[in-house]
Amino acid sequence: MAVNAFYFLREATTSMRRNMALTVAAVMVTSLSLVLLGFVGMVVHAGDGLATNLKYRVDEIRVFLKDEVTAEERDSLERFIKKMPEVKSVRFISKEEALEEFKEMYKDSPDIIEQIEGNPLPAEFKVRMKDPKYNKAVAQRLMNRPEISVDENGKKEIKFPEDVVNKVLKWTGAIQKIGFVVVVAFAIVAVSLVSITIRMAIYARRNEIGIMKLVGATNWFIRWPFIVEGVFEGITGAIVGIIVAIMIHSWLMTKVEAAAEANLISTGYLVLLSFLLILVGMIIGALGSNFALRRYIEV
Amino acid sequence: MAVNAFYFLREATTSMRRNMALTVAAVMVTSLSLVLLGFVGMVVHAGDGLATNLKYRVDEIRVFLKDEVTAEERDSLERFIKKMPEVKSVRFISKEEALEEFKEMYKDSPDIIEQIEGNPLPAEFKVRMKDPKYNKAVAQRLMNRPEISVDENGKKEIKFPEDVVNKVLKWTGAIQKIGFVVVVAFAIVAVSLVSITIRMAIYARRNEIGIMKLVGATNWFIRWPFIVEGVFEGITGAIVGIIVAIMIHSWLMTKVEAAAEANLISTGYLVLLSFLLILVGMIIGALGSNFALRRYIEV
Amino acid sequence: MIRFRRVTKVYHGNVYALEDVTVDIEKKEFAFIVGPTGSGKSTFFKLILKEELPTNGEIYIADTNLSEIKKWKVPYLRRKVGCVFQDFKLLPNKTVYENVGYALEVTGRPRRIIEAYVPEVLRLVGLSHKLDSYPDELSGGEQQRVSIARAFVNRPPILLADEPTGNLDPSMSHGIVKLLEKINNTGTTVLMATHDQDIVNTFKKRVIELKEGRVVRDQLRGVYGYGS
Amino acid sequence: MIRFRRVTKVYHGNVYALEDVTVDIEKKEFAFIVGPTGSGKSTFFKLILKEELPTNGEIYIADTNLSEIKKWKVPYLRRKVGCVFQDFKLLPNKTVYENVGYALEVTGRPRRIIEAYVPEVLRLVGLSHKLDSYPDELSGGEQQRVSIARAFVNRPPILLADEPTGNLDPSMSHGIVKLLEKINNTGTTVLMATHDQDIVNTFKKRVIELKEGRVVRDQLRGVYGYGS
Ligand SMILES: Nc1ncnc2c1ncn2[C@@H]1O[C@H](COP(=O)(O)OP(=O)(O)OP(=O)(O)O)[C@@H](O)[C@H]1O
Ligand SMILES: Nc1ncnc2c1ncn2[C@@H]1O[C@H](COP(=O)(O)OP(=O)(O)OP(=O)(O)O)[C@@H](O)[C@H]1O
Ligand SMILES: [Mg+2]
Ligand SMILES: [Mg+2]
Repeated sequence: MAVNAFYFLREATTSMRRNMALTVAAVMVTSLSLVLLGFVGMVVHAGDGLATNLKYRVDEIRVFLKDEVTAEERDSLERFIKKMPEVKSVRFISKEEALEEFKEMYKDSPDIIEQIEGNPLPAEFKVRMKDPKYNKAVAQRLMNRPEISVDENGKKEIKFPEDVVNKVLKWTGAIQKIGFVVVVAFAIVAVSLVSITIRMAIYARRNEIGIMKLVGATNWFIRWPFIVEGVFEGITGAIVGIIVAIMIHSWLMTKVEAAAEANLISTGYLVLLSFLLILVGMIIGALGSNFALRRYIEV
Repeated sequence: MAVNAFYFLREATTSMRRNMALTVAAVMVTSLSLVLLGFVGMVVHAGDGLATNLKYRVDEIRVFLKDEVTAEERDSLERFIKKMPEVKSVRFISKEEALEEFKEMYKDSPDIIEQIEGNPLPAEFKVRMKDPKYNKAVAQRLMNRPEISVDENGKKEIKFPEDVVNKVLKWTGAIQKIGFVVVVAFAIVAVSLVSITIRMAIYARRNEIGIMKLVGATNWFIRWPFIVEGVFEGITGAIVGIIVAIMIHSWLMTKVEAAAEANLISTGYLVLLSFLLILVGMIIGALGSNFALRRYIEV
Repeated sequence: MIRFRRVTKVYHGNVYALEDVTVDIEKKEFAFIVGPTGSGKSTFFKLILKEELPTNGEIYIADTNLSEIKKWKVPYLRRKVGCVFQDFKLLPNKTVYENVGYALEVTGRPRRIIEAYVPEVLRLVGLSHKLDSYPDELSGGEQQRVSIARAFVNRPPILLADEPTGNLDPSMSHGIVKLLEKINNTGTTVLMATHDQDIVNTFKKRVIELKEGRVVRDQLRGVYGYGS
Repeated sequence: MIRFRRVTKVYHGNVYALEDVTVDIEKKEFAFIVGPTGSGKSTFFKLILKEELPTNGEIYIADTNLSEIKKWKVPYLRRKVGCVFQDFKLLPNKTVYENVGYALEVTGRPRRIIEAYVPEVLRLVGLSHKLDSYPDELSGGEQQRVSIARAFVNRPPILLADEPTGNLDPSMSHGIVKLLEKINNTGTTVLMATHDQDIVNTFKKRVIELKEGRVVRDQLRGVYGYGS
């Protein structure tokens, strides 16, 4: 078997050298597919980061307090909220802090700030949920707490995340769905492209395969060099693909990240992606050639 | 020649029938490439629509008027603005309308509206430019008009589009750039994939081509059936690609459009894209086969 | 060694390549298969290699019924039956040396055996100077001799040769058949299809004549045709 | 019709396939090219077809210097020179009918001419019943006859035949050479490379003998070898 392993390697390399055009074509197709795959992977990951970023802001409801609430009442409410299993954290914002925030927010519109006399803003709890889906339930349970202020219509003043954010979230949700579909589609594209390439390579050598069989070669003896070749081409394709993907990443993503003012793709993720691509390349190569060989190797 | 045209067609169809596997592979690759191309085309077009949508809102500066400005002064300023070649339209908003708008905008925050006494909001001109890049220049030319109100620091009150919008615009700009790069990349990918496929198909038949030449066939006589085959495969690939693209479109884009609450891709654009894809498919097929043949057809 | 029992081979439902052929070839025998073109000689060999399956009848190689050999065992059958193909069947991407070596390589022989056997057998057929040529750089006769070398580098117990001298000049042909005779003397069963009158008449071996797929003559020490 | 002037062909810088060959073949002549395997017969034909270029010397076909023929005109040269290739060179994806028809089709002949000529020429070589077979469904001899049919369906002024009887039985071989003789009588120049002693000795035509790439004999009404 040791002899054979050596033989298969030698066989694969000579075959690749002598069919240079086919080898280059197969590597190109593999790397193209993997660049696409890697690229989509990056975009989905970046979109994911963006979505988490936004989600971070929508799992929070704001509970406004009556001005007359005492410190004890406030603490009791805070404890009551913190006890709920759905709640991740509670942050108290006093009337003064609220005013500061308001002024900060409207610092470009002095006319609005000028209109404010005293401090009309209420104190509030910013209550962050473990998941946005708990927003409603938690608010429900707060409805009968007397500490919470009431608007003109007698409704408790509890504010949900704003509509705009919701809309953006819908968007990123859709993008993520598309991203997933695209990743699956590209994986299929990549595998079928490589298997087409290898199938054509084998088709081009179908006569040779027939001769090998007549000389007494077993099916596996014929298959192995092709599989080695496929795996090698897959790995080479993956390496080329990774280099191109990283180049695209550093050129484009930095631009996007500058615009988005966030670091969307970490180096760690890139390394992971690279390993994944090499693995996928190997598997594609091996499966592709084995699958393709089935058609032409029947005794 | 009429005899020949018929011969080439017959030759191409028999060749395709007899090399079914290769034909199917070539058509698959073509349609995959064109689906990708069409998909990217759609995304870029949709992104473009989104960007125009946003741009629509950022080519507008707001010019606030002193409360004491008379109707004549106002009209004179309006005429002055309208005369500028960079300006597309001017809309006047009276103090009353401004208050209405403000109330509408903050209808969810009654505390803010309550704080307002009388009508602190100034009248304004909303000046829309032919292009956002003129914003600064037009504002500059308005700086010495006495009708325009002045803030505490003595600066004329002319407001530019808001930062947030600017940021979004940066984003869409980046996306469009990426989109362009991706379209070009995919066009290259598509052409090279098809030419690889056809080159492999020809490689598989290189012996045949050699024999044809020895029997006295001219290069063009050998080339034509392959070109017909390439064009046919290109067109078939395009049609398959269009069907898939439309399916993807109707499945995914409707979701996105529902989320974005806008109709981003018109039917007209889809028809245009289809014709484009068929044309591209034909050109890819013809160029691909002709290019590939060059290597194996030397006397 | 090789037994055909009422073997019929029909291609495409209407081309009778072999019809009701019953033949026994003993171990260590040397037989010529003759017959006009299209009479089924190559088909006879293809059936022995299990390249084609008989439409009817049974074939036994060394007492094994071919129709009972499992698919995965077919390669091992073929290693026992060296064959010189009429159209040579050389691997176009391998050199002469590699083409011959391949027949050893498939049996898993170690490198040093290959390095010893291959040049030796190529010397026997007179191609020592073409080791590194590719098939399309050889003359017709040279390709034929590579095919011969490959068929017996493996020392198979059975050697089939389908018109192995069709592209060779008379003196080279005589040399090759003498070589086959020598191989036969070491205990190998040799079957040779041929059109070459001189050879058949000179070597006086068993002659099996086919005509339109039927055995019309089976004669020890025969000559090419009745008329000649 | 065919003139070689001190032609040398060297492959790979060291294989001398032809060396200093000077030969004149007149219009309407019939000549056998003989010589041991590897002596340069096929190379001689390849040079006439401009499939290979001579390393040295000049070749004239019908008073045209081959080295002066423009690339795009080479196909028109080849239509004037029908060739039976030693390895047949049939198109594997075309039937027998299409393979022969192809040689007419490349010259732009209308369909009805093709439909009249092809069956006629296939009848001449005795393959009327195999019109729709593919090459790999034919016996060696049948493939060879398809190659012969294709070479002269076009009625070329020159016909080259590279061992056209190598896979044929003696009676079929005689028939084919008689056919070549008939074609020759209609005014076609015929060159035939062969190893077949019987044929050469029977037909008594001009014999050009090559040995290691050199012309060692050029004899009217010759026989196969000096010794025979
Ligand atoms: N794969 C096939 N499909 C259909 N017919 C075939 C096939 N192979 C051979 N034949 C036919 O079977 C007959 C016998 O063919 P075979 O090759 O056995 O002849 P042969 O004796 O070897 O002839 P030759 O001396 O010309 O090589 C021929 O008529 C041939 O056309
Ligand atoms: N393409 C090539 N590259 C290198 N050497 C070649 C090539 N073609 C032929 N040769 C060599 O040139 C010599 C003459 O070959 P050629 O085919 O002309 O011989 P031939 O007379 O036709 O022989 P045969 O009777 O065996 O067909 C041989 O030694 C052969 O190996
Ligand atoms: Mg045969
Ligand atoms: Mg030759």
